[in-house]
Amino acid sequence: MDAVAPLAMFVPLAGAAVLAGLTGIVHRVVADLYVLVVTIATTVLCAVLLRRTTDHRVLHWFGGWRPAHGNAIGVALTVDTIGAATALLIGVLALAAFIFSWRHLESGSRHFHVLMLLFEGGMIGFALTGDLFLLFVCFELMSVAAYALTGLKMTDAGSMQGAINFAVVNSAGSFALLLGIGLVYARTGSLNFALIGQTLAGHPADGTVAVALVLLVTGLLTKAAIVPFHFWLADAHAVAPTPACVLFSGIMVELGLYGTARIYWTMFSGALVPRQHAFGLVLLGLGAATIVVGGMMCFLQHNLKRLLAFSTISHAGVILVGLGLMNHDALAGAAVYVVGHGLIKGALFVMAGIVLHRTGALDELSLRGRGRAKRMWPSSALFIVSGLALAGAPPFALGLGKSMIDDAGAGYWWLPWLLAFSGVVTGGAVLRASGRIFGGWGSDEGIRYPADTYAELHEEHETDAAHERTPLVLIFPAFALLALSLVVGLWHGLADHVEIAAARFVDRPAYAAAVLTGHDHLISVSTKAPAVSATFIGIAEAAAAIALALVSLACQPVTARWRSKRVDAYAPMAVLRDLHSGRAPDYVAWFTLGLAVFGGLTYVAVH
Amino acid sequence: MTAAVQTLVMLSVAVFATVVVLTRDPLHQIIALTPFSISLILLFTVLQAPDVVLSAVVVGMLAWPVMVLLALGKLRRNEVDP
Amino acid sequence: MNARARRGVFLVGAVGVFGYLMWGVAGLNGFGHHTQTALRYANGVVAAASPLRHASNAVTTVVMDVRGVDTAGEELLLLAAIVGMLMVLRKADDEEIVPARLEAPDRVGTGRSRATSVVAVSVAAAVGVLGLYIVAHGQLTPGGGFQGGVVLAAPSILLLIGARHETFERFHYGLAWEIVQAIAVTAFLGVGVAGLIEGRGFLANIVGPGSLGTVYSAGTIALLNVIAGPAVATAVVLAALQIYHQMIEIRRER
Amino acid sequence: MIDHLPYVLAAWLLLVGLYGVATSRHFVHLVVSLSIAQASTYVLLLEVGYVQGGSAPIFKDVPSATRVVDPVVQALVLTDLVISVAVSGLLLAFIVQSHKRTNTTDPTAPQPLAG
Repeated sequence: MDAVAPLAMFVPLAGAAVLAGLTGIVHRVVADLYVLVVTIATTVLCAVLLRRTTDHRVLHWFGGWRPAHGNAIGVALTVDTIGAATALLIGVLALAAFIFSWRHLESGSRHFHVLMLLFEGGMIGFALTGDLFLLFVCFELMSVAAYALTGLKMTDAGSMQGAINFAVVNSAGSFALLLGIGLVYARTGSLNFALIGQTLAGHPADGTVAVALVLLVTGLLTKAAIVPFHFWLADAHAVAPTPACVLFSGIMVELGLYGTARIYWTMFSGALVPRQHAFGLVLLGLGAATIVVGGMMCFLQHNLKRLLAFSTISHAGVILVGLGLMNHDALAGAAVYVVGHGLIKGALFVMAGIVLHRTGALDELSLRGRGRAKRMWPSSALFIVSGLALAGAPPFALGLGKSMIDDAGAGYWWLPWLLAFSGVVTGGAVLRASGRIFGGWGSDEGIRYPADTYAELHEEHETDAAHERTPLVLIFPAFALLALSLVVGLWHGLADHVEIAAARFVDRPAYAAAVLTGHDHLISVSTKAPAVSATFIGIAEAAAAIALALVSLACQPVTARWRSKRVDAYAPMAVLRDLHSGRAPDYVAWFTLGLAVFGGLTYVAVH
Repeated sequence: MTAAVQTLVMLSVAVFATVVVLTRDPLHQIIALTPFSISLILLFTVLQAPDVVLSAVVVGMLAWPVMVLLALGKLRRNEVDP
Repeated sequence: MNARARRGVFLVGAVGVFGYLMWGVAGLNGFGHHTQTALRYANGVVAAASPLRHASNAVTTVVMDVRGVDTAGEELLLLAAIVGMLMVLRKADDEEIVPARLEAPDRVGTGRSRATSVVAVSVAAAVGVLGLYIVAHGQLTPGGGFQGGVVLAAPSILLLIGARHETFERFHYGLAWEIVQAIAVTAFLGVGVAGLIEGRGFLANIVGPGSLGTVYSAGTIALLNVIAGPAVATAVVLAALQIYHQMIEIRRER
Repeated sequence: MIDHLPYVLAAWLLLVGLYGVATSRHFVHLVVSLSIAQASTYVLLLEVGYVQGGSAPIFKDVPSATRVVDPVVQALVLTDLVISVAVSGLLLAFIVQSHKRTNTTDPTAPQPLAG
């Protein structure tokens, strides 16, 4: 029996349990070294696991409860290439976050490391599980650790608000998830993905199956911050400690989408075959709404972390579009996109943390020119490169993933435009902020909401004060993540590998056979080379993002003038911003409406 | 007979849950929570789940109210003694 | 959104969700009725519980053996929540700790007679023994580590909150509770790793099944119950005491 | 159809609980309402595992051939109960600290992060 998979999950978790007892006794330096060793060990285990999945799916039956007589009562870890790669991404981002946190956090660090390890282990378990209820337990484990991490700065009203909103909305999502599990269990008498998929396949989806699918996916899309379940994300990201944000935006949100793809392709794809396209359209619609809302809100923000948070929402929409296309080519694109986005977004949050470390503020407007005055040249260069990469500039991995989704969705003329919108607007927002902070361009006036000015008032709690130099351990993680994104993007033949992995991911009968009978059958598919035009599209998007940033820097006063006219051009955006009210009851009302709409659309799609 | 008892208990769970939610004052709400917890425990009993009953008793009637009451106490002290 | 708009949005959504859920449950078997498929997991567990594991309580067999990894996750989740609560409720830089005995001098050495204390301690001890009983018999009767753990925690909380403040301070400050919790959770995972070393899988039941119906039956099920008991008890004690400490002793610096 | 009425209870608990959250004017009320919504999950799971005429899944005095209710869902509910307490405890801690800085327990009060 292969021990690597459970170890990859339980090394960080056991590390956290041991550290919880040691943390009050040992010195901070010892604790840091210990955490570093545990994190590196975890990353290595994930890498070994990835290596092993190249020729078979790695299985582990907890307690040795293997399936017998066509019945699987045991709990399984079922690891394929995409699952192992996700776990490895978690490990890499966690490593970067830990290195960054050495110098960054002062207060509350005793508990911080324990929570980060629990968070990491919960996420890895989520990526590796082949069991529906273990998925739920890992979902909750990573949620509880994440709520606590968000509330690290407990003296700050904003932190508490962010943590409360995060916990309330995600709890509502977890109820949906568990109700869905109840329906699936009632129908199939199983909690194993493969066995459920085998039982559901062949019968057209009826009400129970459709409702179970919607409830499960709603729970996961809440974690993935898909409109209208997305409200918690910006509040939580704006206040969470920067190292936690690297993991939140870099991978936690994407895990919701990973889970959606996993449960769909292992459990429901057999039952939805004739209706697959229609259900895909529902997901495409949700993804499109998320891209637009996230992108617009991103561009309207002045708080750096909140700006990045909304950018994550927009990009989550792109990934959901990749899933909604319902074929393995698009899924491969989405997988590459997740890696590309996770690395870039991790780097960007690290950069925001550096700005905070140096200046004690995060508000773009009040920071105008401060980056130049402080001579933060390396940071400014990294910021601009990250902004371009976020827009989809080649040869970074995010642009590669985007072109793969574009190719796979060739049937929809509007798809490239939608994806380009996400990249141009979020990349443009990052470039605009860099221009203002590091170049001193633009004006320092703008339309301000409480969230914009929030940073100035409270953020100084995270670090001691404004510092004069950027320590190497702070900038190194950003540099490493960006470099890694470049390496992945330049990796010759990566697209082929991922397409094969994705084709195996969606191969439900082979998955079921591997789990239930132990006979693995890995298909290989012919892959096609990405179109040459992809490079030009990426360059065009990056150029558009630069143009958008420059125009918005130059035209700031114009926006103010628009407002004074009789027709208020800002009004629609003001409505959008007012909807993000920061109040948990509002968010739960939207959650309920969203669940009803998603359910109604699926009803139409399945009928 | 079984069906009648089950129906009665389920109805009481629904009613008491609604009462808890509609009781807006937190302290009154904690009091309203007791009949809800009891009816929920009865429901678990008639659904033949003794392990869940035991858990629900220790959680619903012990751990949970203690935590909520202590938190309410702290909120009150915050107000008295800012 | 104002209250009316919010209520409107919610109610529209709620009507939709209700209708949708009804569509979902309409396809289920009637309450209390099942297809053989739906019952196969239960039948598999029942077939395994008593003959294979010598555990008469099938639920505990699921919690601590067949799906033991869920319980490992649950102990870790509890750890995360407690660490989070300790962190969030810690003393802030602009707050001070006013030891409870200074805060409420009238409670120090109240005229509580020795007899009262003896009664209190004996009642607490009785509840504690009940908790131990529930922990130890989890594989036989309803109960187990979690339920027994909370019962175990109750007397500690009551004694500490009711006791003289000196006693409260002596037992609350310091890391003993946290260390015990960490040891218990680590031990739980340690049992899991032992199964891996045996080559039978994480959390495999590596101890012999014992004889059905005795305290020593069911192998690691009993062992894991005994480990989970203190893990849960310390978690509950830490949660309650930290809120109490926050309530009584922490206040804004003047 | 009458056989399906018990499932309505789960839907009702979920929606009543969420209604309480959506209309709440006090954070503690919000947390309590959230726990009511969570009760829907216990109820649904136990209902789908109930077997007409089945006894509790404990074989102390009964031969193991008797009809019993599903032990698996009961195990799932046990885990779910722990999760509920853990999340509530954490939420209460946030609420206590939030109240110190904002002097309000009203979730609909203006929030520092809005827009």
